[in-house]
Amino acid sequence: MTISTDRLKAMFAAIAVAIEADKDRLCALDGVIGDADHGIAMDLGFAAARDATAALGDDADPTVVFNAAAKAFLNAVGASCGPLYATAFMRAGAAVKGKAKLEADDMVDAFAAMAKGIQDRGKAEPGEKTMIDAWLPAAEAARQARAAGASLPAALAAAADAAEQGAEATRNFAATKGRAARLGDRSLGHVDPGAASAVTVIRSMADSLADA
Amino acid sequence: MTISTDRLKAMFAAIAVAIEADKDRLCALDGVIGDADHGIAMDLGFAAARDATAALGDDADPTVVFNAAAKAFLNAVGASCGPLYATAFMRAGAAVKGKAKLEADDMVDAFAAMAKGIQDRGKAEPGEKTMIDAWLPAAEAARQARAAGASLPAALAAAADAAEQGAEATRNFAATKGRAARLGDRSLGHVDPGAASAVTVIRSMADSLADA
Amino acid sequence: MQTKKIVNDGARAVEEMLQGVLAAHPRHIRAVEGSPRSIVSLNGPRPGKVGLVIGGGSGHEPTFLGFVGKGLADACAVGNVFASPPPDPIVECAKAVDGGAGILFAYGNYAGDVMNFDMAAEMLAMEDIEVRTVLSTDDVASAPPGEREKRRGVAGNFFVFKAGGAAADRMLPLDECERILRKANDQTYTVGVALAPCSLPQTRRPNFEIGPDEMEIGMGIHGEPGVERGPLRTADEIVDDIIDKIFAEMAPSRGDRVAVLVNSLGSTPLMELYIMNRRVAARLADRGVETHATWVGNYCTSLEMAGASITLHRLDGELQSMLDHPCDCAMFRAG
Amino acid sequence: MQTKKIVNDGARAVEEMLQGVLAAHPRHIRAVEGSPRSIVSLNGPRPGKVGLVIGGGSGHEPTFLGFVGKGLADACAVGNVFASPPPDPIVECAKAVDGGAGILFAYGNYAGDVMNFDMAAEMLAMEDIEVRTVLSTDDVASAPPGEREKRRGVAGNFFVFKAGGAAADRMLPLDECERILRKANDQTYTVGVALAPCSLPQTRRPNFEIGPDEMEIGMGIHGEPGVERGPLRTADEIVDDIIDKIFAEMAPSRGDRVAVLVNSLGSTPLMELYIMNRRVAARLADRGVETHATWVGNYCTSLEMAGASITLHRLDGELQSMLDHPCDCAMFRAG
Ligand SMILES: Nc1ncnc2c1ncn2[C@@H]1O[C@H](COP(=O)(O)OP(=O)(O)O)[C@@H](O)[C@H]1O
Ligand SMILES: Nc1ncnc2c1ncn2[C@@H]1O[C@H](COP(=O)(O)OP(=O)(O)O)[C@@H](O)[C@H]1O
Ligand SMILES: [Mg+2]
Ligand SMILES: [Mg+2]
Ligand SMILES: [Mg+2]
Ligand SMILES: [Mg+2]
Repeated sequence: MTISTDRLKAMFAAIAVAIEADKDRLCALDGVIGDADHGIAMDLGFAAARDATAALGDDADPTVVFNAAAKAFLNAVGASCGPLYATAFMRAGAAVKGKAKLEADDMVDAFAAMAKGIQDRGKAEPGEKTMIDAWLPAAEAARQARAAGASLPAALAAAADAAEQGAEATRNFAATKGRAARLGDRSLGHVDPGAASAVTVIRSMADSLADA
Repeated sequence: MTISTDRLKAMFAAIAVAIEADKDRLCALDGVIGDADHGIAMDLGFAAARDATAALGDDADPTVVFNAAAKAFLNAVGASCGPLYATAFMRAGAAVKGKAKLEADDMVDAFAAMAKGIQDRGKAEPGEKTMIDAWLPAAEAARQARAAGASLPAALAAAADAAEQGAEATRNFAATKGRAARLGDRSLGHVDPGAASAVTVIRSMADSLADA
Repeated sequence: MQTKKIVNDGARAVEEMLQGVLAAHPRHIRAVEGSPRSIVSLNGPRPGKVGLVIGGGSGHEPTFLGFVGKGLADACAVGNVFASPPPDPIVECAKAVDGGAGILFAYGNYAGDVMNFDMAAEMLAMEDIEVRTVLSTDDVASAPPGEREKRRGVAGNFFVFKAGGAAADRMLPLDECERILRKANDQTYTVGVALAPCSLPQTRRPNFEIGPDEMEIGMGIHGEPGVERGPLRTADEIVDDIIDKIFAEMAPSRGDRVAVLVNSLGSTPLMELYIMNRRVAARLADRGVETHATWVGNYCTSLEMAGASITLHRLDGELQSMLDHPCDCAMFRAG
Repeated sequence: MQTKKIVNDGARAVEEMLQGVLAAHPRHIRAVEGSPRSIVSLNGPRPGKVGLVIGGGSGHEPTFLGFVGKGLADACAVGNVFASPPPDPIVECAKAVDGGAGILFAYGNYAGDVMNFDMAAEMLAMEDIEVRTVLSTDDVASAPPGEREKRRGVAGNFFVFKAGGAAADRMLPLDECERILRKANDQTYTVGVALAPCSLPQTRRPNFEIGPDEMEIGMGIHGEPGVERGPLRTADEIVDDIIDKIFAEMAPSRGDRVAVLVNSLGSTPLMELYIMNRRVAARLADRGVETHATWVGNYCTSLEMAGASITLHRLDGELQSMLDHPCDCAMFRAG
């Protein structure tokens, strides 16, 4: 089954619902090692992405959908996650440029481009306790599963599982750089909020495309 | 028994001890209808009066003692109770001017002068929920008791009892003027802090002079 | 449990604060020699000028001492926390700034302040220094309209002192200064709300109780009870309630001009004050009232109390020119 | 239970605040047409002048938008509470104040701000507007001395922006402005302590937990954890700890000159700040360091967080002249 513009819009709507439900937990996680606003930012961003994509006409192709999501997310949010997710969506759009609908491989490519976009924008390395620790393993898991012949739903489910493990692993990282650097051991034991929200995003993408 | 300068100094010391012990309660009472500082002000004031009178030489007569207390209290406190008690002590000093020691009648006169001084300075009428509601009945009770032949200790004990009743009665006054005027019925049921502290002052005066 | 404060010894908080104030503002103010609670402007007082002496309890900073400076108050007598200064430092202030044209006392209407300033005025009279007194009485909630003279002075002090300071700085005679101060006070209306208590540095205990969802309308700047207590409402509802109370009395006409002060009682942040000001501006515009100037921030606080007050100050040409007159104080500059 | 705030809809708090700000300060600032989050100085920008654009999350008022005005920042991009503004309003700020001499971005060093301002710079480069960026990194507690470039920008922004604004107002070229800003940042050291949390208007829940007797040293202005948590100490002990940390790095010599900022994070009142300043002044005097100027108050807040920070800014002749250069902003005036 191919993914139409409608499916993509529905996917953004599904992420928005999942993130809204997760908002308080994400703020609480961010309260421990950051500034307690991550749930708010993600909620604002995905609500804006949902509204902007929902407003698109039927003639919008997937690239247009991703770009609309990028722009809306960015302008609604700013913060750290704004440029990161905006870049993710723009890269996804660029990865599938010219296609009217997405096949399974296109979607996996788009997914990989998202992870790559987040890394390019934020320049974080794995192990620095950021959303990268969820997104990179997720993209890799999707690619491997697909290479091993998995369906798109199975590949995305594998991605979500990998994201979950990656996010969980951020507990063990003592932040050594940037914002939480001086925290030292006090940052141990806490999941990175951006990694936690990445799991929610990826899981809801997988669920939304589970019958694709 | 006549009251020497030493007895007067001891009386100020006794008031300071009693007020210090009462400080928190007075702040709490003031917190309900005022600004929560009455215990602090009274404590500061009587500690200063004690220190200033204690520092006086043996040649100081009662008027000098009262004046020293007045000045010290006033400069340590300001607030409402500063001018009120300072005026009380100055008037007490004036009432016994020229005497080296105080007889029972002198002390009752001084006591009445204190009440009068407070009223002159503050211009409060009975029933306005101020320390006047304790001081006026106290002065009147001392005068009547003395006129009926009571000893100074008995007269001061009667004054303290009257002050207590007067203070208690302030519960029933809805403040109709000034600071608490708009409180209306909400001021009902609460004892005025200045009336409450007057009871402590007068009771400790009576106790301190109980064997005089 | 005690509340948290950055202090050393609560009993010495005012002394230590004053030392920190003098260290921070050596180009604006000094203490009178031998009278550390008498703070005097370095640049304001001069021969032939009326001396404006303000004062009151501590804990309201920048009121009162922050308003000492050229074009505003010449001196400030500093009391203990929430307590009027005694007469002595008031007298020292007056003597230090006496330019031979008389002294004007201006302060908020509280029993304690009245008694202490009156005693100081009596002492000065004995030294042939003429003193006039103007009490600020802007707190609409503290007494009914018919008894304006019984009202407390709160954040509106700002406009009253500002007018008096300008008049004195223009070398107007004592009568004129007094008249202008009284007029400024007559045209000043404040209502405040409190959300959470402060605590005195000496006790470090909340100075009143208030429920987790409650607010108090009309509470005084020392935590004195207000007119009513009710559930916490939205910013617009709070502003509407305040503005309704003020309009009911001030009865502004279309074309009237006002200055606005949206004041934090301490811990209410600028974000909330500006959200309030949005509604204030809307209400004034609706009523056809022109806003000449607006101040928003911590002007008359109650230590760290949560809450805010709104003051409207109606201007005629004279009051406007007093308001626009420049001043340069330790903690405030304008014009 | 939610914390108490005077707001309408938490999600609209920044919009409504901005409306209130614009209503209060119509002689100082305006919003760019069609870009309400881009606040521009009415009097600063002019042809041939470098445009200084600052910005960051809301909730730190008067930082950032209060520092827009003649002699200081030309424009400010306003983010959500504790969130960098997106690139669009930053771009609009730059375009609105572009005088043909280039644009300087100055803001605190946070991942989110860096990404958004960098995207904006890329977008402006495409329109041939030259942009330089200086990050403020004054928060001593946020990274070790060897990694100064990783530190957060906190209250010391004040001195960094002030220097840059003065340089630009004097019509210095972009290179010079950038150099002076960097120098100002290099000479700025801040350490803060937090006693009680703030809460975001959207959640109205305390944004961190702290025990009733605890304080946190080095906490960030968004409640990011600091270097250590310990029992609340006296004002002098707190100041000593902060000054020791700053001196250890700044290593001031006898005869050095500094400017001082004692800043409230929100609800800590002036009384406590001045008590702190008393000790700051004593420590500087002990060390033989001359204090050129002192600011005390709410300059870089964290909504209603309780706590304070101390910033020392070391001056040479050039930085002193930048600091003394007059400025006239919506929420700040000097010189
Ligand atoms: N450079 C970066 N690269 C990848 N992720 C990052 C980077 N910086 C921050 N993040 C992610 O952003 C999350 C915080 O996002 P958010 O709370 O929305 O923004 P802010 O930190 O601006 O408040 C962090 O938990 C982390 O996962
Ligand atoms: N005019 C007055 N006459 C008599 N007593 C007064 C007057 N005004 C105030 N008081 C007394 O002073 C008390 C408050 O004193 P205190 O708390 O020390 O001063 P302040 O009101 O300045 O905080 C009141 O409870 C009342 O009894
Ligand atoms: Mg965050
Ligand atoms: Mg009191
Ligand atoms: Mg008092
Ligand atoms: Mg943030």
